[in-house]
Amino acid sequence: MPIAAADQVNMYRKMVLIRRFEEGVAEAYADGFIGGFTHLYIGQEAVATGAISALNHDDYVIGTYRVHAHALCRETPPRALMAELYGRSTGVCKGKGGSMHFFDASRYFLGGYGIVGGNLPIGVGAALSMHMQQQDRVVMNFFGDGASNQGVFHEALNMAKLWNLGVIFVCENNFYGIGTDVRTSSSFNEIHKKAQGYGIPGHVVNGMDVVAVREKCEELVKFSRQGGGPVLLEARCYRYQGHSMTDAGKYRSVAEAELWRKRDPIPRLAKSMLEAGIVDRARLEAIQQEANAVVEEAMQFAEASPRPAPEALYEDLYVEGPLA
Amino acid sequence: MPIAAADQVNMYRKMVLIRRFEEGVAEAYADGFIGGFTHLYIGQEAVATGAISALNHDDYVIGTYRVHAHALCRETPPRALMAELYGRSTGVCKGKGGSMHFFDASRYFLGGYGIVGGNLPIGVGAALSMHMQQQDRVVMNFFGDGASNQGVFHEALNMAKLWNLGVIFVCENNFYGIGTDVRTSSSFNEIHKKAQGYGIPGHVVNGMDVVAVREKCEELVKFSRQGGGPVLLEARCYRYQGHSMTDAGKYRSVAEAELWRKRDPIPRLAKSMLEAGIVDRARLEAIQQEANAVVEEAMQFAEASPRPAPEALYEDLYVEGPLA
Amino acid sequence: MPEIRYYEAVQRALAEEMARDERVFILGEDVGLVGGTFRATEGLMAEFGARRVRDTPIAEAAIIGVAIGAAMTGLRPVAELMTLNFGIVAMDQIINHASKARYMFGGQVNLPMVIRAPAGGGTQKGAQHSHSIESWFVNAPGIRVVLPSTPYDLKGLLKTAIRCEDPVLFIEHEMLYNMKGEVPDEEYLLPFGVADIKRPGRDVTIVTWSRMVHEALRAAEILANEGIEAEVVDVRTLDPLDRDTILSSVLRTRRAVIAEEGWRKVGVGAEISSQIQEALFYELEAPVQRVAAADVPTPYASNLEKLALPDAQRIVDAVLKI
Amino acid sequence: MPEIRYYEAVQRALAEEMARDERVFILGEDVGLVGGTFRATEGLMAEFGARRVRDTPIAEAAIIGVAIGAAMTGLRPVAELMTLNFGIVAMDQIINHASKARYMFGGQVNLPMVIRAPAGGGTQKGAQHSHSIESWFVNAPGIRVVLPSTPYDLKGLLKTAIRCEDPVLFIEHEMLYNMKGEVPDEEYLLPFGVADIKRPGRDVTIVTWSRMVHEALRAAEILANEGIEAEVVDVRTLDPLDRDTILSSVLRTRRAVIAEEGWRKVGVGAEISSQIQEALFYELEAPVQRVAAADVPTPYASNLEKLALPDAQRIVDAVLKI
Ligand SMILES: Cc1ncc(C[n+]2csc(CCOP(=O)(O)OP(=O)(O)O)c2C)c(N)n1
Ligand SMILES: Cc1ncc(C[n+]2csc(CCOP(=O)(O)OP(=O)(O)O)c2C)c(N)n1
Ligand SMILES: [Mg+2]
Ligand SMILES: [Mg+2]
Repeated sequence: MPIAAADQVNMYRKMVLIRRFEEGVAEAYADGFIGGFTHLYIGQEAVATGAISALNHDDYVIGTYRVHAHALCRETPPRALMAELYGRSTGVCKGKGGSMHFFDASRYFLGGYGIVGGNLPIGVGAALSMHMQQQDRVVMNFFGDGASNQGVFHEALNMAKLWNLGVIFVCENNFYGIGTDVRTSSSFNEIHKKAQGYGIPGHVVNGMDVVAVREKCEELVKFSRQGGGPVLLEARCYRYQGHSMTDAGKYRSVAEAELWRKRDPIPRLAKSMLEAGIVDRARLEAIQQEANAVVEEAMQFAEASPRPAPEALYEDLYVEGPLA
Repeated sequence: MPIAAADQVNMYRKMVLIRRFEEGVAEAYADGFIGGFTHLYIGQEAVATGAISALNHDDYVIGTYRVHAHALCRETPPRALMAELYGRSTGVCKGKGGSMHFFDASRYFLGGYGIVGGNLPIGVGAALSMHMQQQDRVVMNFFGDGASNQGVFHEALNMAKLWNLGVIFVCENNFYGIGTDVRTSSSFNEIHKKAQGYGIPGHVVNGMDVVAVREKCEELVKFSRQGGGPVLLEARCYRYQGHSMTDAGKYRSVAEAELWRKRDPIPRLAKSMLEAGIVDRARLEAIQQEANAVVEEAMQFAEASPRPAPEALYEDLYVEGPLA
Repeated sequence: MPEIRYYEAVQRALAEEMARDERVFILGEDVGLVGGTFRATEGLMAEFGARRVRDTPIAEAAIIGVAIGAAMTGLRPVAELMTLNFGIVAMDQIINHASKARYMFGGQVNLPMVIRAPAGGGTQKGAQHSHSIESWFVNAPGIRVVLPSTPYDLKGLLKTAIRCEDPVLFIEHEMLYNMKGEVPDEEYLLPFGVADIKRPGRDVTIVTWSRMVHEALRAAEILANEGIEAEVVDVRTLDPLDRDTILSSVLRTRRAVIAEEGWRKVGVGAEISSQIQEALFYELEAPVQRVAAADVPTPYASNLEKLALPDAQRIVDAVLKI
Repeated sequence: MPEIRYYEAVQRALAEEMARDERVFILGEDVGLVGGTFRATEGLMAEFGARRVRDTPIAEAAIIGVAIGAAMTGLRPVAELMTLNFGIVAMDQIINHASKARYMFGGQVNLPMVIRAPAGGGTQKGAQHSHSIESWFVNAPGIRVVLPSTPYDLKGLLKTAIRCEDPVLFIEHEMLYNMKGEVPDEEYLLPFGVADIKRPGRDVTIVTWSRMVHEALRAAEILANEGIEAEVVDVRTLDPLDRDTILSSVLRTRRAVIAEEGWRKVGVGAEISSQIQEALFYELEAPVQRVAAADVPTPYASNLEKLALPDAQRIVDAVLKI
């Protein structure tokens, strides 16, 4: 069924926040507040926003090293995420994880993982856990086009289907694994069709259209939640920036990038909401201002936050207390 | 085209030799001459025999830990294989490999590997090597039904297709991975169909009919050799014995085993050759006697052979001589 | 006390913990219908059902990954690697995921999971199937490493492992499964990080674990005949390591030999030797000796394998050197 | 002598060897079009074509397996792991296949293959991307392990690695890629198993490799100001290890410190420390010290990462202890 006006506005707000957040991250990275590998989601906002908004708050989400958006969609406070990126003790992982390793137990976000494909079987395990505990909570398991060539992708899909688990595999197909075009990495590059080899229904959606993603995901989540087993959704999208802050992305043509920018999910939704009379320009502007303010505040909070205390170095490795 | 009479006789001779060789191995194992993990091929003879006989002598063969038959099909002297199993210096690998690790460089047999799926990318590498050296020699890459669930299977098929390499993936589908029925291990248990997910042609053949296997493989080898790229053949067969010498195989019903024994590839070929007047009973009997004698001699040779000298412990690890 | 076999101790520990805690479940290759290649899970599927004793495909990376996900979300998986050799295929999930999750996520999540893995050589299983690679897992922080040498230790330590909130690699030696030993019927747990002095002695300390404990005890017998009283310290867990018991023993004997089945080069023995010498350099009467496997892949031929792996005689020789 | 950067030394060595030997080829993720994440293969696809500089899918196990098969059948692959962290996914192919093939097949086949792998921490890459795990590969026999610390060493050792008939794990430190150093235009090769004394000294021996060589040299500077002359021994290859140079240096200085970036527990430092003490127990004036990373996953926060990783000051402190 169609997406309610209020939900559309919320998705718009979320996408604007993600974009602004990532822009803030880029600035802070340039200013040396953020280090390491930092992967931006700009251009792909519609995928995480549309997909995760189709879940219940206690369904699980698990992703890759490109997970700023996913944590924001799970409602982790932007300041806790920005502080994590700044490596501060107020960060969502106390500054120990960094950009690639967000995690928010209280919001059922099972984390970001830096090893391509590494999160896939872990997400399947969470689904097995729900199944064994007779709960109908599903797991949304994100991965990239390049990840579909990893062996563990094959193993995870096979097990999810074998045990008929509630996993929604969402492929963020931005057509590149760093500089490698999906056509040169995958013998079979229509990724949704790879699901067939496991007897898993495969779907494809325009990942630049948040409403389409949301509608498709509501359908798939319902299917999985009701015992239909795993499904795979290929969301076709594009990352505007390089693979990470240290990648200029020269391997992609300007023409290609231009083409995709024309399909930008944010103006697209703005336009349709305006036409439908759901919002007016002032409202959109207010949403942008709100996002700017939130991110601004998050950056100030992060910068003002203390670095982890030296003692933290040896904390959190093992659970304390007697073992027997 | 139909298989020439002489070739049929040769295949019959090979299958009888394999069967007798494996029976000899079982006896020697019981007598304590052979140790470790030893996997017999009894019941599956038609697969290796039919498939490998479709190759040129300088095509490559690579397999799993169940490779006695494959080495015999490559014409490695039975005595060198038996001596390897006895752990003697006259063994094909000087006694260092054992049952799971036969290897015969001089006969383009790239070895047996004990890690399920481990041989698959190595076989693909050999095919890449032939491709880069502009040779039309193909690689026959054997694996089991259970192996098709390993991640590296997925990676190997993808790369073979991506680079359009001459690999014939032969799945020896005996329906069990040790005690695990293929239906409980594979969400998609028609293994030849798994090839589709990579754009690789998948075929299936009755692995109990050596002539059928041979015909199908001649077709597939021709296809790959002429640049058609990788192909996958699922040969359905059955192992009569337990998974290894230490497995009683209780997980399979007597009825199931009986059913398959009725399809035994050796009497089947005997019958058709007799009917076609290719051989008479005396000839068949002579072939059996010949196999018995060869295996008997191999066992005597092995038992009489010396164990590796103590110095051998540190030999063969690294290539000797100056490195620069 | 009644005697049971090492593999039966595994069965009992698993059965007791599964009966005690609904959240405990088993997954692995042939753990259900077959009951485990070494009979360690025999009868459990019949007792607890296929829901809690899950046969899996041959996909170790996914087996471990699935266990991680289940452990993060309220269950207590006991994943069996058919043997540790196949855990190498899952190395990334074990070391880069299970061992790191709690720390890199700032302590937000516990991973109460056990990875059971038969391991070791000695029966001609050849180069790819004879690993004793505990050193890799001890090197990487974040996972407990346990190597019981007797049915008694196994049962008590496995129960502790299942109740542990951290990931535990529980390595069982393939040659010990049929060994018999006394195990009380009453429940008991054994703590991690507490070594067991399997034989007291005043002249030299032999630090060891897993199957080598028995070779060390044999060596001690031989040495006793020559009037040398060797103390055999079975550390039982390598992470945590009972440094105090090791050091206080060596402080008494002033001589130490470390015996392990794994390769010598960068084996755990190197670590223990270094720790002893760093702490007791001025008290030692002689350099700490290491007895370990030859630095070659394990050969198949029985005579070569015997040469490759350490044994009682080699331990005796090392002791006599100092 | 002209100066070039560490990553340029990789390019040059590869280009020279590919020009010299048709059988040498490169495969890996983004090695072609992109020219390598660290620019190490830049320009090579343009020079040698896509046939010999092959971009692969993200499938490390297959990358290594394919290299093995190619090496067995007449080619000399140089496989790049985008970083060593991802080699953990391929651990089985590296350790249980590449390292074992020649031995278990009775010497019938050589594996002339090189696995190039950027590694190490120090730039906030976090827990999963900061590994220095050379210890695992040194533990397992059958693969050479090389860790160059300068552009000069890198070029000479990489050329040797490519000509080597055995598998070689060639670990390049990510923080060194932009380092400049003198490299002659004329061709030269450097032998494996020959340490380089980067700074002579009579008071203490610092044994080290890769990035830590530079921290050790900095430490030596600081110590010099206090009148302590430290000898910095860059072993350059851990398999083979130049035991003679290490021992003869320590025999002169009678004091030794081992500095490595990897975790302390069961690090390579433990092995070298044990070897020194076994050989020179009676000559040593003090216990051998180890300087290594804290035994925790590498934290992201810059201040914690700095605490976790060893540096010049920590080396100085260790030296002053003895
Ligand atoms: C196993 C592994 N190999 C290589 C890498 C290095 N790497 C990080 S991201 C990436 C590309 C992944 O592409 P894709 O799956 O399409 O995700 P995207 O970055 O496009 O979102 C690579 C190769 C890694 N992190 N893990
Ligand atoms: C990676 C790995 N996991 C587990 C094993 C243990 N194992 C040896 S053979 C086998 C079953 C393989 O079944 P299949 O591929 O069907 O081959 P088959 O034995 O039936 O010929 C298993 C699980 C192994 N050798 N390697
Ligand atoms: Mg991508
Ligand atoms: Mg099978």
